[in-house]
Amino acid sequence: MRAKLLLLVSVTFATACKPPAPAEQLDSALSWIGTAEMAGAAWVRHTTPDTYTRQTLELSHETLAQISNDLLKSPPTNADTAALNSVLTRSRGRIARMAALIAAKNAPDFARELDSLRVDHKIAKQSFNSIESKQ
Amino acid sequence: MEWKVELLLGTKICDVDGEDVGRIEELRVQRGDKACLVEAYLVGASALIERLSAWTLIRPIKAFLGTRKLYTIYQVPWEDMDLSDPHHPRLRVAKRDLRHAK
Amino acid sequence: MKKVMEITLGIVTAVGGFLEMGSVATAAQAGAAFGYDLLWAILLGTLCLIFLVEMSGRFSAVSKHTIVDGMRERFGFPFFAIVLIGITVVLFIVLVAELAGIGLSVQILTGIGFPWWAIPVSLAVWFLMWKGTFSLIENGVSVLGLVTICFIVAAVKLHPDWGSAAHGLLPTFPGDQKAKYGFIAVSILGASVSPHLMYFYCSGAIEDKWDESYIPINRVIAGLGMTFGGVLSMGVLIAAALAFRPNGIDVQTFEQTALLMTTALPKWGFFLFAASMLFACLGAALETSLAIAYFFAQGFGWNWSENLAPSKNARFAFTYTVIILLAAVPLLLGIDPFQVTMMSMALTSATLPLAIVPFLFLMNDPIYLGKYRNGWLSNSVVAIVILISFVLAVISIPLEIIGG
Amino acid sequence: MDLVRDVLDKKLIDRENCPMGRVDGLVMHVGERSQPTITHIEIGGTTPWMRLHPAIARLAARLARMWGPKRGEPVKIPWSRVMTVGKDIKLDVRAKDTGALDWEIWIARHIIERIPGGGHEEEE
Repeated sequence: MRAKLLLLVSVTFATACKPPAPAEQLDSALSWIGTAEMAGAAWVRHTTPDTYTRQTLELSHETLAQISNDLLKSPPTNADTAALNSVLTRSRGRIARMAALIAAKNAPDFARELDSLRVDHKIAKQSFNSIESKQ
Repeated sequence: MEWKVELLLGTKICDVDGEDVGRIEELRVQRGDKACLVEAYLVGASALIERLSAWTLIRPIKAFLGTRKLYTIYQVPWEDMDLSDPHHPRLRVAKRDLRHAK
Repeated sequence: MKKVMEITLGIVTAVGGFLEMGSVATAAQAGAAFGYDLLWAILLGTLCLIFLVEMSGRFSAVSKHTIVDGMRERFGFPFFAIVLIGITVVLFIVLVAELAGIGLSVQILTGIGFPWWAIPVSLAVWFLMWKGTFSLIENGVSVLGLVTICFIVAAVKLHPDWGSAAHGLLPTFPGDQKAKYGFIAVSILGASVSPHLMYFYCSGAIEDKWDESYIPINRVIAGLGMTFGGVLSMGVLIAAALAFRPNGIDVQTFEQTALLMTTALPKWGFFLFAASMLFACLGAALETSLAIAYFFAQGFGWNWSENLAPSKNARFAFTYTVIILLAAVPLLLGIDPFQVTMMSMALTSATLPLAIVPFLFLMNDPIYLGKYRNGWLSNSVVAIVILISFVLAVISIPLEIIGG
Repeated sequence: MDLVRDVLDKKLIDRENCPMGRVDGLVMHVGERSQPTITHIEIGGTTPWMRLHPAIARLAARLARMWGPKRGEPVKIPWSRVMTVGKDIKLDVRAKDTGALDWEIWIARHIIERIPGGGHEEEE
């Protein structure tokens, strides 16, 4: 718990002292959605321990929350803020549910959430790419 | 009088006319049975290279750069060095009378 | 026969001890962010390391001095003091990164956060130093480190496109993210050309009582051992390029890195990663703290040997005890281990001239080495790589800090 | 023989090959008209720090008075004790009697021996 809190603090600190460009933020968001997806896929194949997977999903969730916060504060120009917000919120919710499903050892539901997350990942990628190409 | 050898290193030397000669970099000594006698002081930039035993590294670089400048290295016999003030050692002779060490 | 054994053991040690927190973190980040593009940095760093390790072994075998002995004797106390401070600071940060690596490996296995492991981990490292002998540290831990070969297996199983990988061995100019590219390149160079390896290796040659007959053995060990080690690093980079890049994952944490082999080796990938990092970082933590203690002891002329009881070389034992305990403090404060690792590797690059330039002087010294002194090839390879890493470091570290 | 290259900063070992520090300083006697001679080798104390800066030497002296074996003065070995000058410098002394190992012994007794498994410094 403390480790994560401190990591969060350091991430906050890092983001506080140097505001990254929106394009970097978008890449970072995609990176963490990808991380959650990869960790989830590994867990579905029974290759990673429960605790590690849950913690990694929680870490993705928290970092994504931080990134979306920053993104909404200073949204990239030419961006559909509402669409951006909706895809980020949706993936975040899925990741949080996945973390909870691990605790409940509910593999079938977990797999379904993971599939939806994959779809969201693709959508997010497309919309982010179009934002970046417009800039 | 007692002086510290290690603090003497790098001290600037002036000749009898006050002209700048270089820095003391090395002491050449003769080991006797009882005592260790200081024979000469090596002064100048090349004396530092001598002390670092770095000629094998410096010479090719010098040749590569094509510098023909002869770096100074004077061998000052002990009689010619006035160490009564260790912070400002002076030569008892003029710079032009100094011998270049090989 | 004895020589064959010695060579085998030496290579095993070199391979098992090659990877550490820094090389894995930098290679994984490079692969994830730039694909194969940064393979050249590993190649260049490894090439330089081969020369440096060969040189330090030869220096010890011929002169019966360690590098630090020579540095103090030739350049005097004032210069030695400057190098001592610089190297100690950098090695200390590296040690913090290695201890964090051990802690994080245990964290992903147990789920208990790494700050909780700071004290147990540093005590364990200290205990191995306190009780262990040099050969236990050198051979025992390195044999365990052989598990890192799994990175190559993982890379091969992901079916890399060898042609484009070969392209990566030649430096390319980055399209975008130039600052990041430069910073990772510098960190890779720092992680490959780790000076602590030189200090550790040449002290080992003294502890093992090498003489001139060891020069050919030394050459084989340095050449083959470091080459295999470099291939391990490349394995990490290639695996990261294939596992992370398609998912758009930019590796920023250890938790992400842990997923490196979950696709290539589904059954064991995760646990192999944890075990690899555990042993690799343990070995590196021991080597780094020994290197710091050697630096002090040799520079000041104290008694030193990892084979003696601590009270027989009290100041030596005291130095590593203090250093290891101090290194636990930043971990307790919960530093970001990944950032510390990247920074420590970049700083290593920046301080390379401080460690290597005096060493080059020593390697050309006819008094120490006689006819065994360096040829122009060794001199130029090392000088050029050091110059490249220094220039890159001076440009890219400020850019990274400002936030390029 | 070149004093700085061949003697200064070299490692010192005693009669029994026990390391006893490095040549941190050399004392030279300079007469009015007589040839200067090297009289002593200095080990430890403020001598090495003086080579960096006098202020650092003062700080080192103050710290040494607060902590440790309370030995402020550097160890002085007369030049006549020098046996051989080679890879190391061999002295015709017993390291423990000179005071050069005061810190080593102090740390062994006060710190290392109190930690389990540290062993004992006196054992031969």
